[in-house]
Amino acid sequence: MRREIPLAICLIMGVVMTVQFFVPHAASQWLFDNMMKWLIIIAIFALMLGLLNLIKIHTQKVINRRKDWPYSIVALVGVVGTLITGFWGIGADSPFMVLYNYIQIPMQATMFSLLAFYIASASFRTFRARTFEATLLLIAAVIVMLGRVPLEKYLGGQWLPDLAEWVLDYPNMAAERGIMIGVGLGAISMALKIILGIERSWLGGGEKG
Amino acid sequence: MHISTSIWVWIAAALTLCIYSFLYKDNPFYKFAEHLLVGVSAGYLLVIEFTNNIIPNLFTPLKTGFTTLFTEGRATGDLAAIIPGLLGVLILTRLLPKVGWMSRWALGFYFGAWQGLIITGSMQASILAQIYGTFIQGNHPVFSIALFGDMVNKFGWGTLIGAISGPLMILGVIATLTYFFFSTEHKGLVGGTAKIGIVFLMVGFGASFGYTVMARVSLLIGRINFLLSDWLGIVH
Amino acid sequence: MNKIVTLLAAWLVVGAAAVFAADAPGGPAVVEARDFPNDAGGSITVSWPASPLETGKDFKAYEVHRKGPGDAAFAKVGETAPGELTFKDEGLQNGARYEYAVYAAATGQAPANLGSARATPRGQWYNTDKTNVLVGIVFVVGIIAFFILRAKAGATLFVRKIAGLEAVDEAIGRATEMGKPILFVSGLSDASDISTIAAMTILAKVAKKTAEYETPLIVPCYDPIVMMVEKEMVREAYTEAGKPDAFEEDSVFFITQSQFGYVAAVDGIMVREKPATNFYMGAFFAESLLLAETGAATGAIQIAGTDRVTQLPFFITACDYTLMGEELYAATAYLSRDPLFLGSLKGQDWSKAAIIGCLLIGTVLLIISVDAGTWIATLFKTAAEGAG
Amino acid sequence: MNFFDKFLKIDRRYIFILVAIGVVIPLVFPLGLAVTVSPPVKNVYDEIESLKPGTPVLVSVDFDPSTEPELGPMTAAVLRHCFKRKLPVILMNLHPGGPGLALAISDKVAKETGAKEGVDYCFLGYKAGGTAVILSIGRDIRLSYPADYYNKPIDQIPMMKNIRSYSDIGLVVTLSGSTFPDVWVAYAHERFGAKIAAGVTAVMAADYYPYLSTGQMIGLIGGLKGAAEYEKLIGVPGNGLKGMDAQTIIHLLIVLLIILGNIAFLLMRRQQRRGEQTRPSGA
Repeated sequence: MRREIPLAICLIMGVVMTVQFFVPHAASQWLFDNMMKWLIIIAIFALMLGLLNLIKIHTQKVINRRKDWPYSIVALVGVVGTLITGFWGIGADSPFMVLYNYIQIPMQATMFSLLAFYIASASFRTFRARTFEATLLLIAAVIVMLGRVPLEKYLGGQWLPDLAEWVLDYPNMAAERGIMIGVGLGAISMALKIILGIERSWLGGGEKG
Repeated sequence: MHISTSIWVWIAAALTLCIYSFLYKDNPFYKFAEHLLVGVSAGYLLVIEFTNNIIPNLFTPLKTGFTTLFTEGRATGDLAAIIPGLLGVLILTRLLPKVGWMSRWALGFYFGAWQGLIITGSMQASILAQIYGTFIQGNHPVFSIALFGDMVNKFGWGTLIGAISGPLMILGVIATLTYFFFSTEHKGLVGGTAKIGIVFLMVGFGASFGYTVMARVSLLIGRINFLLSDWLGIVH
Repeated sequence: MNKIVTLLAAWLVVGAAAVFAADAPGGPAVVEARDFPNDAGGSITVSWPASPLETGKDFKAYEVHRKGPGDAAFAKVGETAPGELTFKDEGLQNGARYEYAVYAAATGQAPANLGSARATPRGQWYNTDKTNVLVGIVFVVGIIAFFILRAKAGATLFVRKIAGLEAVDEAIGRATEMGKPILFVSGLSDASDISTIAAMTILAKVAKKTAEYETPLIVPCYDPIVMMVEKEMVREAYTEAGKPDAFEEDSVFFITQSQFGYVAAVDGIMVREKPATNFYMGAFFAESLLLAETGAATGAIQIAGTDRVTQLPFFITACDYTLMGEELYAATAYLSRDPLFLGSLKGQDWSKAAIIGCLLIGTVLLIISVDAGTWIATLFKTAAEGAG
Repeated sequence: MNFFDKFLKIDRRYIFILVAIGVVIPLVFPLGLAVTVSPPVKNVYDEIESLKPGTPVLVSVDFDPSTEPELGPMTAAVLRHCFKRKLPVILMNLHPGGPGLALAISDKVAKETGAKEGVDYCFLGYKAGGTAVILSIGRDIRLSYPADYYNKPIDQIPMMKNIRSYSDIGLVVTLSGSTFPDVWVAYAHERFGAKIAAGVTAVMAADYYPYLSTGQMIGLIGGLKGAAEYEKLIGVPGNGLKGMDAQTIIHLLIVLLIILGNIAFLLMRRQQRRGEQTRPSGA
């Protein structure tokens, strides 16, 4: 009961959604459109669990005065405050959107922009001509970097941007396609094993039994 | 332009600097910003999902569905919203240790449906489309004998590249695929081809790395512009 | 196998016939109206022969008029430019009969009637545009199933060395010696993403080892469903290892589903807890380098695995070991050596061999004739719309 | 630890400082590094130069904040050029995320150039429908836009008096981070013969080159680099040139770091090898 029923549901849904793909009929479209909504709804219920987990962990930190507990208060105020302002209203000028625009967006964008620093430090630290392969990687990276900025005047014309574009369009694209085809096969194989109940770790148990 | 007088711009600027302080080292300012961001973003998402999905796709159809059922005695498609509603409740059983296993029914539905979508989607987008793209680029075959003829007749960089790029693309895809053979030892023909595959992979990774720098620097420019112009008003 | 060959042959013949039959230039001989194929119904395509008026200076447009059930007279539903000899009429009622009349309109002249035709829109039960997807799935699934069955029957199967997975034991051992925790990030996508599932299966194996050694494990989650599943999985691993008491409920926890909020927190965990080993498995996006560079700065051994082509370069450069693309999916088979999984891996390899075969055939055909090569390529062309 | 070893293990925070300086300096003091103008950008400029003063230009801001860093600067540059040439500008959006950006950019450029709302430019706002909106402008712009963004009837806007369809418009400029340029070409150009120029992100630019060779587009501005080129053509440095300065510096900085790192690495390896050779065997 505890394992067989979920496995059976999984099998049925997997087959149904595979077949659905090939059926253009209105009934099939109805199923597809609704399925997309349903899957999101299931995920949102899980999100509530996630939020409860977040709140629980930080509350425990505060109660037990664990290391860095004052910051847990910040997280709790953040989550509860956003929820309260959110159920108040989410119009364009609502407190909720102000929080979003002036707290969440700037911090997210700043985290994202840290990449400019990290991409520089990673290039310095790791692009070393240790082996033949590493050297290829390094040279391709340097060519494309130089080809992307306007240096035609200093580096003798258009050849560098052209070369950079060619490297991106051919060798790079070939490698990407090769990876993607392999990934597609791996994904189909994994999905098949899940539908057939061979891979059942999503049940939460070990892989067998 | 002058320094900003908006309290919110000041808050945004202060939080921006808090995050940047992590570049020096972990510190209380970063910890504060980090925890605030986690809390606010988690709450934001639930609110948005609730208003954009739960209300229109669960509550509203349930309400109209049951209203028509009870007032007109007619079952409509809206009642199908019972399905995700029940599955959602099953997910919540995880909170109760005794019946927590029932959440697996909902998970079976969720994982099963996605596997069906993944099988068809992967075949279409990751396999067939990539094979097609290997042969046809921008509505033209990637290579032809005619291009080699051009190369012989008017030898030069342009015609050489034009002729060899296509075959190189096909070779690259085949060699990369060969690298991913798992059930044979990489020796002999397979081993040699796989080595060529590694060459393509490394050139591809390097190129892709170099290509991304510009987008990342753009983000930094965006943030610095915010600090210098919106907040401090130094530049305009 | 014979069936597959027959199916493939049939598919090639049908495909060839379709390619050569389609697109006769200049439109049909008379006005035609047909149900639009491969849809849920509700639309009809009207096509007509080119009018001699079209080349004239005064030509305005082709006009399509329609009379549906209950309509007293024809009414104009659309017009097309010169040379455009088809029109798709949408929003119709399935099963109802519609009549169409086409006119060529030119200034200063009465519109010339080109003729009329009738049709009834219907929904279809099979989309013929997706036959290549069907054949592909039948083929790949067939091969994989075949090798799984063979493995079940006891065939021995070989798997080549994968460096990133060889290192898993060593990495866990190192953490144990140092008395430091292991961090496992299972990607920034949700459970609908197959790479996330691959990551979860790897976590199951890693958790079993950390349970044996009683090495602390930190699993911050981006997706709540993933958290639900992984919590059970890790608990189970500890029970199986005979150490259910060593399992800490809070070692698997949810952070936030915001990309950079999540990364901010995980970066914080890295610099504060200083894990000896970081695993990054699953789907990653722009944040990959934010994780990997921070991890490298803390001196952790880093093992990454992703199927996201755009993020592989960052893991390859900043991590000690990286599982590339399909290697991520091979990990479960590799770590468990379960014959069924190894069998499916063998099936994937044969599928790859078949695809390489297709690429070679296509190349040969392209050399012989551009038309033949292009034709074989179009067999792999997929309908523009996404799933569904 | 010798010098090379120390250099190779340099604290990464020094690199962070270099990156920060490399971005801040050009933003505060534009360096004006040489930018070579590419033909597709020059074509857009030439087309606008060739329009008679008073010929309206339709500028469709079809992007949202996610691509603003790349597309914002070129939008500003094109507007500036039109205002300078006294070409009335009709601003509109096919992307729902566009109106706020279009307003902010046009306000700023208008303030700097002295252009007046309603006389030198007007803002029609967002209309849903994409293709349908483009087609309707082929008949009469009033079909989709009976009134402007502020709900003022079109006929009461002085500059709109004689503008009905594409035949009254000298050029359509679409700025987009998605596939709107395709739709503009397919309908406004193919059906109604409108001249189309597009501004797109750097990644997308290559996809649109075919339209240039067939003449379906008269020109193309790609990414921040394209914006920088356009700013150079009109002689007013803006965020494009400044941004491109910063980009060039960071790219060169990274390449330099890689080269220095490798020189140090190779020299160190050579030293180590020599050390191994001179050491007595068995040690």
